Amino acid sequence: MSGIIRVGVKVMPREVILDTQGRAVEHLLKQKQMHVSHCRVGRFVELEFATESEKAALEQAKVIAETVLHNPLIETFELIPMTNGR
Amino acid sequence: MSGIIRVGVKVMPREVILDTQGRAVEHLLKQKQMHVSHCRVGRFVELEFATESEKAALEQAKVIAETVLHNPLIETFELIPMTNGR
Amino acid sequence: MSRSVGVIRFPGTNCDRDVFEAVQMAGLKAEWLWHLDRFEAKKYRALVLPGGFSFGDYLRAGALAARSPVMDSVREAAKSGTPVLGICNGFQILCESHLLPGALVKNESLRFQDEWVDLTVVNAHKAFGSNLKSGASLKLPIAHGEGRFYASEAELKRLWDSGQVWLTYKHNPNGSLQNIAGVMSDDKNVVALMPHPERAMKAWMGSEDGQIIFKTLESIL
Amino acid sequence: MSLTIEQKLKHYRMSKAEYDRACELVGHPLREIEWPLFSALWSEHCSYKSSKIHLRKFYNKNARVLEAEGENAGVVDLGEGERVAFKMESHNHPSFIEPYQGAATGVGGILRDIFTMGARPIALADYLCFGEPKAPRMEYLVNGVVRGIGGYGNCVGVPTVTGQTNFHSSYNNNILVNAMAVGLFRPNDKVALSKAKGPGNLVVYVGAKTGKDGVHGASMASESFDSDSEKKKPNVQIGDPYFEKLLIESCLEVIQKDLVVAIQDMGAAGLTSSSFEMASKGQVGMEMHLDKVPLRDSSITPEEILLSESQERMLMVVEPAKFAAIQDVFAHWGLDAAVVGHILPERIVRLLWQGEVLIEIDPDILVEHPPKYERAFNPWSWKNRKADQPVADQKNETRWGTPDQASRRFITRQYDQRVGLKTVQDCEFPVALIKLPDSGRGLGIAVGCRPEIMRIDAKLGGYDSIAYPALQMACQGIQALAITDCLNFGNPEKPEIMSEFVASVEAISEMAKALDAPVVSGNVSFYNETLGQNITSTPATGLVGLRSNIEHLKASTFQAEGEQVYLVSLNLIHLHHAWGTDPSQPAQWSGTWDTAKVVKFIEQTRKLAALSKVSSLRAVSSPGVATSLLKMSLAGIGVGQESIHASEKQPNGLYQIIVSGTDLSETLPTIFVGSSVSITEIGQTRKDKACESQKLTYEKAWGKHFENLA
Ligand SMILES: Nc1ncnc2c1ncn2[C@@H]1O[C@H](COP(=O)(O)OP(=O)(O)O)[C@@H](O)[C@H]1O
Ligand SMILES: [Mg+2]
Repeated sequence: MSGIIRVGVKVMPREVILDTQGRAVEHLLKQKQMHVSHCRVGRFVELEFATESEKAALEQAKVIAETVLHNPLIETFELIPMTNGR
Repeated sequence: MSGIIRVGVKVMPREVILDTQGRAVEHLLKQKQMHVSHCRVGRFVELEFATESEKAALEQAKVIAETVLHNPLIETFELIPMTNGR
Repeated sequence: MSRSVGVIRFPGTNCDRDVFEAVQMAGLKAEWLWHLDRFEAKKYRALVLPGGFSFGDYLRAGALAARSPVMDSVREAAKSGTPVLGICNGFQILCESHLLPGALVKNESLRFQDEWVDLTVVNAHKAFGSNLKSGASLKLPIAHGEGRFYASEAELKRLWDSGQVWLTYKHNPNGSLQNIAGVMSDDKNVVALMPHPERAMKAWMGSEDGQIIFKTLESIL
Repeated sequence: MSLTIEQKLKHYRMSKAEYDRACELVGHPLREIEWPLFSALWSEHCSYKSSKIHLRKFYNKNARVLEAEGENAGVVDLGEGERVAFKMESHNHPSFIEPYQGAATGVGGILRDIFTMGARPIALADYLCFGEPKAPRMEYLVNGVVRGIGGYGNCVGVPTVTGQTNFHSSYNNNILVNAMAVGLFRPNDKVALSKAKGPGNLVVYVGAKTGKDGVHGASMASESFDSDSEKKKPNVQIGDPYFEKLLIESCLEVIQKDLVVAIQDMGAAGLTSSSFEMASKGQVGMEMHLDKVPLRDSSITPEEILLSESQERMLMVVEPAKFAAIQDVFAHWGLDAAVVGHILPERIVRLLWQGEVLIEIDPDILVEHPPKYERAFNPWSWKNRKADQPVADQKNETRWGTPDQASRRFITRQYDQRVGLKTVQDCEFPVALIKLPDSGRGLGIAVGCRPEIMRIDAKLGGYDSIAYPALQMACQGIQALAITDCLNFGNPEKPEIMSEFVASVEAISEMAKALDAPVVSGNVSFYNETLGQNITSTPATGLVGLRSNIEHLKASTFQAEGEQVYLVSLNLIHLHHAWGTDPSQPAQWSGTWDTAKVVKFIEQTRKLAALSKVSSLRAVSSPGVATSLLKMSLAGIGVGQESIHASEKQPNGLYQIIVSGTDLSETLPTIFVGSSVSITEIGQTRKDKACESQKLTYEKAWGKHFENLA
């Protein structure tokens, strides 16, 4: 069986930048008496690589995240290895 | 100092047919010769609670995720404690 | 005094004034309802949830509006038999409120689409366009980014079998499953469509086919 | 660490002379906190220092004009109690950096200019210039800009009803994104102004909280791009159309309830420009406590608060007794209103931070006394003009193969064109037509400026940027009433650029006057220059016009078989190889410009449009008769391929129309009496199978250039 490695890429709005979605969700949650103090909304991308090497997968994921999945002017990203992903 | 606890909520589409964005990204990556075997695109919501108790925060996050952040017909969610902040 | 049609506005609803005007063009009285209001169902002949971008369409279109206080009253009204119409974002809100089956996800194009579409009436609704015949055609405009109707296969079959499919597209613009453009609830009190009938009330708008949707509310007193 | 004056001048993008002038006006060497104020308000973008002396020449008044220069937008009286506010603005630099947000915030900004006056925005138009499709990032830019305009306009609920899209290599590194907004005052609606009044009145901040968005943005927009701009990761401004929608409803409500004394949006240079301008215009002073400004980011400094370009914010002057009522309205819409200061009788703006006075300054110094530059320019001499005789020497090629002539459906389909229930003619039509709800009349909207003509001759292009859209309007029976502009030019410090600027401003003004359609608002965008390359000088224009009803409109495609089709050409200016189809041939023109003759032709065309025997009417567009015939055939009725080929032999007149109808042979000469025109019978309309395939080619042409945007 050939291996499959999953890597998650979490893309969030840069801290200094206005998060319009987060603002609207936070507002509604507060109105509904759900006690959050802050809320931010971003994206989560799951990438699957046909490889045995987690290192190789992470490297490729990094390139993809940097060049395709995130807009560096307004977003930051983080790689999340998903060993036990479903 | 009063505590702040962050909980991430990852929301993903249930089925391939619902994941138009995932398919589009996959297509784009293939075009760019970046070899992923599969790609899914979902959302990531970071919630911040003014509490000391991780348990309380997770419980509240669960309620919010269940009732607001995801639509069970088309999405699944997962809570991700974010102990070490962002 | 005849009852008015309640037009429900959420922050970000932007077809509210258009629907209000269309109801008036059809010779009926319209009245505003705000997202924080609770109301008595029997005061209204019918309720309409107009299109737009309630709460910015953030998260999922309609998701945040569906959790507004006014929706509790809409739910009660629907249960008591008041006809409820959702247009575009109103459709999304009704699905997110589980008052209608299915969900509306991003268009297959992943883009907003503004265009005229031809529709087929599959089953006429008992209040909105009640005198349309099955098989009749309508020309209405769409304007949405998340209008692709989705339901599980079993659910789709059930919708067809129980006569809950209201409208279908003749040429599928957005990837909707089985070309579905409009559906009804189990009890058929709640109905919704992605196209905008209020934008097709006069020949100069490009079509008058939207009139019938509102006009037939006259027969409800 | 303290910087030297030289370092500060560089950082704040001021010249030594400007610095000296500032010091002299304030009476002391500039203090730390004064630098950013002068930098922002004396920037080209805010002060119009290179253009002001020329903009004064604009024909800008007639009996219809209620507000022109000085306010956020021009206001024109349409009669019957209906008035419109409209304006056009550029967001070129931000859109090149981040196309989605740049374009979106451009739309948001121009909408605020409109509703801050109390007018409800009813229509948007966009004027876009992109580089060659294969230029680096171009597909990404096109995609992002179009999505951004749609994303904002659709959500905020204002239809985008017309626009123009151009492509040329001169925009490869500097695209143009200009947006126009039109707002309506119904018969009893009030016009709000930005003049602060009434010592003791409150200064109230409403809308989004202030963050570090676009700090120093105003000075950035006045600077040429350099290759360094990738590195300076700017704090991109993020637009929130949902928030803007709430702001529109609440602001219109407080204005119509007469709860505000003055109101102004926070645009470029944010709180600084709005507060100083409101005080200066009202000839009063203002005390403002910066620590009371609602903040999104607690680490923000007073300087950043002053310059922040966070979107969706407004500043109002309110009588204390009305503040509670104001709060109620904003609370209803889920927004906060915060008192940040009050009006002073003496003409001084005093800014405080935690009780400490940071600055006290006469607002006029910053608003009224920036330097004014008379940049060097040369008197205009016609360019690329050949022997003064009309010759038919250009084959009138069609250009389906270039992006210029590809269908714009990819763009327009992403715009909601109908929200508001007023759209009679949408983006499918050469000009937009909006139904005015109270009088039932039609409001026409068109944008203009053909960069191809600007590249041949900037004065000719200037005239044309008014004449051509006015002619397009005339074909729909619409009379042009008033004009806005967005003058996109390169570096004004270069005399050849400044000469083009002056020539086209003069031409626009002359044409405006001849049509009695004053220029009531506008915007100048200089320094559209990257690595020494300037863009095509592009004075984009926006016209509004009026039609007495919305009935009996002439189609812009052929409708019925068996009609005669004529070409009517004004014998005045002819173009030669203007469209670059044959790169070996220089683009030239011949003839003698005559404003009066052009105006007369436009008027006669409008008369023609009123005749019931005319069924289709269209102004010939770039690049000529054959292409226009093909466009008129898109509904399935054409003139036959032989007639199209024959039309390719027609000379390329600058102003030509194609008309179809019945019994026109004797009518046309009587309509165009006194004008020197050539009337040529092109053929007869008929069902044509070829129309179908041509339509497909037209629609598919876009995808050939933008593979991923089909
Ligand atoms: N960026 C745009 N936004 C909105 N409408 C546009 C845009 N670009 C072009 N259009 C519309 O598309 C139509 C076709 O444009 P164009 O190819 O320039 O044809 P024409 O030369 O006949 O004006 C125009 O009527 C215009 O209204
Ligand atoms: Mg055009």
